[in-house]
Amino acid sequence: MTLKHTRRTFMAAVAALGVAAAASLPGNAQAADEPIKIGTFLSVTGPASFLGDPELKTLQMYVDKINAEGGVNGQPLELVHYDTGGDPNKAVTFVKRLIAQDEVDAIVGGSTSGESLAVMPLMERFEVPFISFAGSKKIVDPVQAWTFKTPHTDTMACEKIFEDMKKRGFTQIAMISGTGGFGQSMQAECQGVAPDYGIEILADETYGPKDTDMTAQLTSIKNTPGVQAVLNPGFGQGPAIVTKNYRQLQIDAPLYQSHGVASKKFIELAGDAAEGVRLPAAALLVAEQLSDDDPQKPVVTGYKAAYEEKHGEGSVSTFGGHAYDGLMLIVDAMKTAGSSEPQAVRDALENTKGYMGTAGEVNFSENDHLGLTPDAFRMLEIRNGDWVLVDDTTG
Amino acid sequence: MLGEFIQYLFSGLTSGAIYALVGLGFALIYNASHVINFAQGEFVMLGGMGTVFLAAAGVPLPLAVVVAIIGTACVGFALEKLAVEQTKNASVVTLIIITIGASIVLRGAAQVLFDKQFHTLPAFSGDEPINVLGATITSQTLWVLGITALIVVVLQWFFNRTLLGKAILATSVNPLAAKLVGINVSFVLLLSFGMSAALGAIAGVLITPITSTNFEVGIMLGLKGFSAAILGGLGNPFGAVIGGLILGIVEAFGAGYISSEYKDAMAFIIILLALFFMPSGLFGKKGTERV
Amino acid sequence: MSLLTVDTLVKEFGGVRAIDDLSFTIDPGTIHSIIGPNGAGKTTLFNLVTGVYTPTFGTVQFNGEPVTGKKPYELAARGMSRTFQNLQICMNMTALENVLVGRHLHLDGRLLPSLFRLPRIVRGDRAAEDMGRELMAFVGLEKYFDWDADAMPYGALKRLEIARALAAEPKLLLLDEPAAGLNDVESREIDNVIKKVAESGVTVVLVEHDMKMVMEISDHILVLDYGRKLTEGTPQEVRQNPDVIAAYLGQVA
Amino acid sequence: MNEATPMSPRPSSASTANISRPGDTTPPGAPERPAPQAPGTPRTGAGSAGRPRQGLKARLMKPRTGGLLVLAVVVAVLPAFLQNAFHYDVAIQIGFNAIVAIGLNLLIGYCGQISLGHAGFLGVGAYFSAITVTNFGWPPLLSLVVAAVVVGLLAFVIARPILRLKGHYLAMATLGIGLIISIILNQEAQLTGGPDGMIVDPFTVFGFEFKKPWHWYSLVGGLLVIAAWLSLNIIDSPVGRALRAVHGSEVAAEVVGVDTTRYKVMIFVVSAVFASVVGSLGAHYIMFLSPQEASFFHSVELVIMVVLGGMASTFGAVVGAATLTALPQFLTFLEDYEHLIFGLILMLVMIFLPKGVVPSLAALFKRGGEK
Repeated sequence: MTLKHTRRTFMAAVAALGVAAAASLPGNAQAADEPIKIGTFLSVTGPASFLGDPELKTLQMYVDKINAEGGVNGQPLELVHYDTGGDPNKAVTFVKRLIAQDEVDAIVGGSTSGESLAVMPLMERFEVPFISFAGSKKIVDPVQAWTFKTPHTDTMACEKIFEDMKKRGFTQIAMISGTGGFGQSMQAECQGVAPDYGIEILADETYGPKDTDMTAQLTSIKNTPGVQAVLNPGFGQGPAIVTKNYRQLQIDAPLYQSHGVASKKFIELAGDAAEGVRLPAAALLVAEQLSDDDPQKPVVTGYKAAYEEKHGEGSVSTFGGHAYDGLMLIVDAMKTAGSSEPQAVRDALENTKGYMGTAGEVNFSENDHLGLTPDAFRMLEIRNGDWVLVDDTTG
Repeated sequence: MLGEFIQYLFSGLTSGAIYALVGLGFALIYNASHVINFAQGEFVMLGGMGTVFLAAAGVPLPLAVVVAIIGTACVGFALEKLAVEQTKNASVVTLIIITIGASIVLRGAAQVLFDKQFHTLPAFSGDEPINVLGATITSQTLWVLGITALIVVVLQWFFNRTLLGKAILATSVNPLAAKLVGINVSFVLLLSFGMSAALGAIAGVLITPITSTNFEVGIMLGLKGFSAAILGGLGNPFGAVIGGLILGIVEAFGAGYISSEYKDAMAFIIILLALFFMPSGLFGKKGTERV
Repeated sequence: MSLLTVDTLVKEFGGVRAIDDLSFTIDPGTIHSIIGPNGAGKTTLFNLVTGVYTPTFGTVQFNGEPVTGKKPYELAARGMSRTFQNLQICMNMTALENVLVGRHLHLDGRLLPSLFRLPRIVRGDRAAEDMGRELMAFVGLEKYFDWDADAMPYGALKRLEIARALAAEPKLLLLDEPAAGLNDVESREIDNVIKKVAESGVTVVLVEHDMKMVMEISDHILVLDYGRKLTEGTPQEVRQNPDVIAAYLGQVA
Repeated sequence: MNEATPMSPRPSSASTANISRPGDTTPPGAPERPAPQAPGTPRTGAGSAGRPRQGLKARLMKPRTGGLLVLAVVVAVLPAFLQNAFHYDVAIQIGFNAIVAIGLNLLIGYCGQISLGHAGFLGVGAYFSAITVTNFGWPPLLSLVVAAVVVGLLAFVIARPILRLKGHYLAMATLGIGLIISIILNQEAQLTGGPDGMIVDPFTVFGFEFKKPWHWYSLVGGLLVIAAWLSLNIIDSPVGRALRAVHGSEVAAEVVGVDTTRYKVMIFVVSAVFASVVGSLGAHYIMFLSPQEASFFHSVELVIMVVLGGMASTFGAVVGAATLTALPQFLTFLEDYEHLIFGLILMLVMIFLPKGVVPSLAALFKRGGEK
């Protein structure tokens, strides 16, 4: 009708052709030396970047290392990685890309539970061995044939914390949880297992992952009579602010953090306020403090030394450790299977026994795709700006 | 309980002062250019991260602060000169997208230039909490409040007493008329972006000891600062400060007395209610539409 | 019966009375002019009558019905239409589309018929386009049918506003300085258009500075000064009123 | 002695466009350009000479026929270029985003009202479907329809008070609504699964399960063409002209009888319903749903699609959605520099094509054609 419209018609045609052109996305390229392709999708940016960043660094570092040592089954490894920014929808698209386009042999990753849960149906449908780096119990419960995971579940962390509280005689506690996925999951899991340890949660507060001040919530807790200890599950800078505010308000009850802050960064951010804080974490953080006959010691000191050599003193975190475990489990399974054929790798993975990783000893089975026991967690306390092993359940 | 009440108030003032400082940056740019700069949060990030990394590189802390602020101001100049000024006739929505693009660029650059970790700075005058009527407040909060107040006073003086400040106000009201009376409008715009960036950087330095900083910290701060500026009413720097403080206090009282899960939602409901009764914010200009 | 009755109308802006205790009536079928010096409140009066502003005090009756405080679109539905001193053209549309917007009240404005482009919409639009072209030709805009409004010259846009206002088939048409900014030739064309409109039975109220034009075409003139009625009457009466000469025409001399 | 000199008119674009800033004024006395003549469109003389009879060629030039035809052809031909599930996935995501962008474009591009909260409506639609189908066993199609009605009602209730606001204040209010929705979805974990998200049942209609990529591609492709058709219908109708008039000059629209509030509310609801339908389908397609769908970032992404492709252009919205969905997939090789480059591309496009890709290129084309 109008001129504006007629021109637009032409432009629509041009634009549509553009869409068609865009559809011819990067084509399938096959390398000549047929490497084994390991795919990964991580929250390298976004709110969970403190997970994805060390995970990616670890994977890159060890893929290089393995290749320098001759690869797996005579084939080099190739790492194909994408940044999801923590968005499960992007994770789904990237996993489709890894499977259909990049034709990877196995997939590790998923920094957050949301990303991991979102892509699991794809792994089952396309039959790709998958090891998740995320915490949620839902990833391995119920067990899915192709999905495994390396970190302890959030429930185990709760159990470890409550065990310690019980030992110290605390039965009435308060919780202040972050509202991110991890904090909410911990909050729910801890509420679930608290009665098993005779622990009563008197106050249950939350804060946003990006909040700048939590004294209001902590004042409520402070004014709740009978609170003997406080637990703060969360990750990012939130727990550091909570810890600082906790000291500011001069609350006397002991403060527990979760394994969500298991890196030196937390001590740096919270400063003096972190003194006396306890948390459950993998042995990695206290590698040197393990007794020499601890079978885990060589693994954790080795990883820690390698990571910190490359990325700086005090940079190691258990998050990178999960990626290390994931990669090594896959590599071991491929070596055991003698090939990178998915079904064989999956079967080998499921039969993994006695793998000693940064998180603890892993024994997968048909009914257990986590393979860790709660005692793989160590209880640590922060003293003089460093981790100190405080529980005696370890060897 | 009085102690409790005062503690919530302090908590609110701590967050509120941070929002106010960021909101002030929004107001400053809006005042001169009527652009809402969604990269304002990134200026805060650059101030904090810049200081952290300069200090880590061995630059003495006070010098690191100054260099980071000047550096961020230069980023502000660049944003105005290279992006905003190039789009004379773009619609405001287009400008919003451009500043969002700028924020993505700045975050992307920070991710490459710095790192993805959280960092902190030592508090200016120690971590010892100060007791007031049964509640405690950290000295860093007082620094934030004090410097915010100082900035407001300086800005008032600047806009009302100096020729340059008046030139900025004139440009805000009518850029064409300002040009006709000999004001260098493009210089005024450049200046306001630089000032706003510097202000953001100061905020970044001030709040890093409280909140820590990383390359993505600007997103949420930008959002809260924008909310503060809108609640206060656009075009009124004083309003942005009040808006920020109200926002912080509503969140703190909401978290303390009602529900910490929904404290952010309560803050936005307050903003919506305020806009419902005052469509131009608390202190915004209410103009009758001339036709 | 009068078409428009304004009774003791007051409009304050921050304590200043832009319109102060103003009463007058407008009879159907006339060309009625409102004149007055700068700031006399002429445009404010238009805005009050058409519902753009709400009066502080006083009433407006249109066609025997009280309409004080009604929204502009409600008044439009009752047969009131206007143009603006400062152009209010939709620059994001073509000239003809602007006129079609004026036809809105006579078309089906419900969502679903438009969404599915039912035949009634097609028919309605077709008839409206025909009428729109006629109206544009009527105001002398034949060459601009499919022009984008933002590409048209100022004088053409002034006339486009009249065409748009007429498309609503108003009983009362209020024109706010239709000749402002036009050259003599264009002014005379507008002059003729207004006369033709009035002849077709539409009551016209005009705010205009061009005294020659006002005196020539008006049946009745209202003189405002500082928001108040200075006087009213036929052009002859107004011209001879000493107050008018002092307050208004005197300034011209 | 003029009451206001005609030399300083307040052009309508600055005074009534909902969002304005000093300097973005269009002088009313723009230089006269030769009357543009659309090729193949016969002109009628003045008056009642009757309307032009449109030939086939002229009809094909209209966006409602020609443009739609092109879109349909592209949708039909595209699968020939899609080599695997990943390609299909990108194409399907483009389709979903394009439908939302088309709806949002009616609000932002045509009606001039910004919304930074539309992902909220998408999220409500998505969660309504996900919860009723997965937890309560509703038929997915029924859920989708009910969700659309619920979202429509929600948008209707919200729209009236909110749409009184202008410009940045409206941006703030819509942003607030979106954030409140997103907070609720995050917090009500018993119902929504919280931030970790929830698993969603597949989409089945009368026993047929949408499983294969091409099932979804056909569904989304078809819906995209329908959405474009509806959008084009609206634009070129009394409703559409009323909407555009609200954008062009709200007061002018009012005085010729357009109840501007009603139309703003109407199109706000329509665009929310578009988003809701996509939300419902998207949840079934991914078979997983997280609150990120309703996040502020997603809202901003949707607005970028509209503005990048071109405001007030239905096909612009499609191009914007395609660009913004596919571009990150092309930029992954940049690794750490991905975001930096993405931001730069966004800035450069908006600086050099401020009206968006499609309208700017169309203007270029037009100018070229006249030479």
